[in-house]
Amino acid sequence: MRRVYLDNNATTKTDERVLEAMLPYFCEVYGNAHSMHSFGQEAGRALDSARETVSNILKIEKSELIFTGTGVESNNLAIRGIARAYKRRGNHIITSAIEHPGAKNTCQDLEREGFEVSYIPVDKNGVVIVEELKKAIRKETILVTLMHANNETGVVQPIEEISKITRENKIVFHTDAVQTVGKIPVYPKELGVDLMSFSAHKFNGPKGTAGLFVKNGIRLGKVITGGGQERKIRPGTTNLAGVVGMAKALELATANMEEKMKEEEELRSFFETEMVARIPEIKINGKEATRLPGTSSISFRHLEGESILLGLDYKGIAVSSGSACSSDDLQASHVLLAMGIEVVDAHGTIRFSLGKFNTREDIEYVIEEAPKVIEKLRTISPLWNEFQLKK
Amino acid sequence: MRRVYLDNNATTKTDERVLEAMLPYFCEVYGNAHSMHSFGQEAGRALDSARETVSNILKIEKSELIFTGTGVESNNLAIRGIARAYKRRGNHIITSAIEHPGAKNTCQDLEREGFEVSYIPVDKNGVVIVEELKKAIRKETILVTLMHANNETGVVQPIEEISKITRENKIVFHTDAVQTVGKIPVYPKELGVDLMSFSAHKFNGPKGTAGLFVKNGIRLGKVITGGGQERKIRPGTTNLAGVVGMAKALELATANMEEKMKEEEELRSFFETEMVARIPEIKINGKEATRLPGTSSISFRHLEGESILLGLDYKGIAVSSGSACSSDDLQASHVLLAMGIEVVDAHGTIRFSLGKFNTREDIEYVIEEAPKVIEKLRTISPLWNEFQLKK
Amino acid sequence: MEYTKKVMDHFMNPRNVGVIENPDGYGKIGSPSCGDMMEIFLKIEDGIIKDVKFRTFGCASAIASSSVTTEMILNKTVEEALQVTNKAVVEALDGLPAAKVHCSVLAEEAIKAAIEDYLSKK
Ligand SMILES: Cc1ncc(COP(=O)(O)O)c(C=O)c1O
Ligand SMILES: Cc1ncc(COP(=O)(O)O)c(C=O)c1O
Ligand code: FES
Ligand code: FES
Repeated sequence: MRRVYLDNNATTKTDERVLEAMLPYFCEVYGNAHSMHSFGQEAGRALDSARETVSNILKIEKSELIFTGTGVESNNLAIRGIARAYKRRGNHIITSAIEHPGAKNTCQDLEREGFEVSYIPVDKNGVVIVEELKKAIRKETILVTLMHANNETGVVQPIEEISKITRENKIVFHTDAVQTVGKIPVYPKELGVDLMSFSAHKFNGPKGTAGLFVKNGIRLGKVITGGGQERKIRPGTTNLAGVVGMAKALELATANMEEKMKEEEELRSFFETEMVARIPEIKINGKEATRLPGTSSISFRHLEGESILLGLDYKGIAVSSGSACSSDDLQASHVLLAMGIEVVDAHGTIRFSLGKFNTREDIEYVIEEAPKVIEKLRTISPLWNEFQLKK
Repeated sequence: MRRVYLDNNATTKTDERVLEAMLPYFCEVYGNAHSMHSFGQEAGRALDSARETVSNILKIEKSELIFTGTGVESNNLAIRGIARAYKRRGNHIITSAIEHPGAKNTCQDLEREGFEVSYIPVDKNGVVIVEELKKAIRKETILVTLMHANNETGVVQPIEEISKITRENKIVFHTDAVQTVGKIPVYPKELGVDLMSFSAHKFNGPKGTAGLFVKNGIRLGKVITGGGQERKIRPGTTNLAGVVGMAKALELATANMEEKMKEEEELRSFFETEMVARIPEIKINGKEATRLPGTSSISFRHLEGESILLGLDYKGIAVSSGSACSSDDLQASHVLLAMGIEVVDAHGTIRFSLGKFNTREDIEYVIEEAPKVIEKLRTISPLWNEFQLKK
Repeated sequence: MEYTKKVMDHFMNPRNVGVIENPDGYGKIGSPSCGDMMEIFLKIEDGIIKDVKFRTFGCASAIASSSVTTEMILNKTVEEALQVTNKAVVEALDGLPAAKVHCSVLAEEAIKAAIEDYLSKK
């Protein structure tokens, strides 16, 4: 059976060339990058070179890049770090209603510590309402944290527009760019943000390595304390192979990026057009907004997401319902609900996320099989049958 | 030139067999272990199997093992996690004067948050003075955190004896076993501890993967908040290849462990005997205590550590002065000072740490070259010359 | 979270899907907004369940639970059917993940509701 991986927003296959770049850093150059001897120096040079590659691509200074272990950790470091460093100035944080759990739960945790958090709503396309954000600003506001693109819908947020506002109001601005770095051109200084999180495994790099851009001059409290690694901001022995892999992956992802984006967007467009033509009663979420080229969020009315996911999986097609992190809890997606999607429709929503290894044949297979899966499940669904009767 | 790596307490070479075990988890089994589809399930099974291997070897339950990114993170999670979860019960923490920066700085940070911390002294062999620890216990004491073996001297601490005391007093006990797991037999339940940190790259596993044992029933606050991974205690996408590598490394490290320990100890004994015979005015630190079989801390009187380190490095011999994390700062080691070693002697102390890839030829080379390096440096040293005159 | 072969079999090939016109007993449990809803139709003769059909909106384990439950009560007496617990449903499926046990409760409740409907009409 054909296997089609359409869950690239959850994680991606490590590119073979990335793995190859990593290999020397396990059994050959294995020193600790912070050791003084030649083994350490070799490691240190590799670390420095990876930092240079990533910084150059993101158009930032080497001193503005902190390597971390996961995107979630980067988000925590940014949000908790600013909360801690700036708490004397104020106790108010602004975020959105559609953040990834890494940012959302961190804000909620800070509420327990005495911070106040405003959760800015989104419009029906899943775009943060800038006017609402403006209104939420207080003199105690120390941080705005907003994702660059949403992981479930792929909808890109108006970061540049908002950074003008935060700059005017001297508020620190963090963006969670875990879903955009490596997929679309991202330059934190052009976005105008002060901090930016990203994670290697979302762009065909290894899992367990991520980064945080921290603009020079921004103070940052720590989440993890220890020795001197990563300018003491993120101590713990650096995962050198991982960092080297991240640099290589970013290099590959950003080469001919415009072209690859165009191809991916065409593939998605083909996919969505065919899905709409072949399956009744479906809706593409965030379609009117600017979206990542490879993400497609589709609500299949009168069905429940997990059953669709497993039905497709049975045919070898890997997709996700809601974000992978929350696949253990059974709530309808807070992102879709925030967009005003009905609870039932939110339950029946599937995310298809394309990656660089997907082919037209993959998509042709999916548009062949998905309609059958949906039809079969709908015959079981009392809601579908009720709906048919009402027609 | 021969290259001899004697800095295995800083980090180790990844075993080729460990790397081999990891390889499938980059480009083949690349799903997110928390995704529901078949790609995720394959990854989930690998994660589960790695957890089982590690748990079995440590003789703990699978549910008692949390995977983290670094040993420092494990220490932070243990210490901050207990501080947060038990702070209503009390605000007093007991630790020692010789902890790794990961634990030491975390305790100091908690002091800023209002916790009180007692730093228990050690005797001249670097062993924590149990009577002092007993005296430090108050009714507000919620946590004792103590390393299992010290990274600079290799001195093993009386954890079992102390766990009797913590149990009697109903105090949570965490041990930083980053230097012992994979080197000597370590079973947290036999040690009697409630939490235990360890890190893969110290036993020929990959960097960037570590673990924390958390005994069932122990509540733990979070350091990083986000999605549901690792029982919500350590969210962020799991570094699957890393975790698989850690399991394999632990398996290899614990096979025929007694035998390997004996060999390593013999090699060190040969090394120390020869060093003492060949170089005047040196002292082996912690020699009377139980030590890790491969660690040797030697003070070279009237010399400064960095110059020795670089002199040896010039001969291809990699060692460390103080812990690698602090090679950026120029303080004399707090560990050696705590043992009552004079500041000047502390400055002239070098850690030689053997690993499983070291051979007798390596050591023969070192005992040949080290005396020359030391002699040369001493002819430059005014302290040495003064000392010679005084004699 | 992984399902057993049995769950996947009942999910992919659900037994007794559909409706019975003019059923002797009918039960409907759950609500679409909670993400799950189940309908059970019974045909009962001389106190014996002669036919059973179901329709379910919900996750794989909800669909599998309803399917296996219909098999468990077919040709059983009403009293026997009332004895079917969610635990028995879970066992018949060779287990459900902890987070999914409530789906089997739904099946038990749907059967009970359908039988109560039958008894109340008698
Ligand atoms: C928007 C967003 N932020 C953060 C994360 C977390 O990154 P990581 O998986 O590296 O922890 C993810 C992915 O899971 C994401 O989609
Ligand atoms: C005793 C001790 N604890 C903690 C650590 C930190 O572990 P990691 O390097 O994985 O962060 C080390 C090593 O650096 C150590 O020796
Ligand atoms: S003389 Fe160089 S560090 Fe002090
Ligand atoms: S019916 Fe609610 S999760 Fe299965």
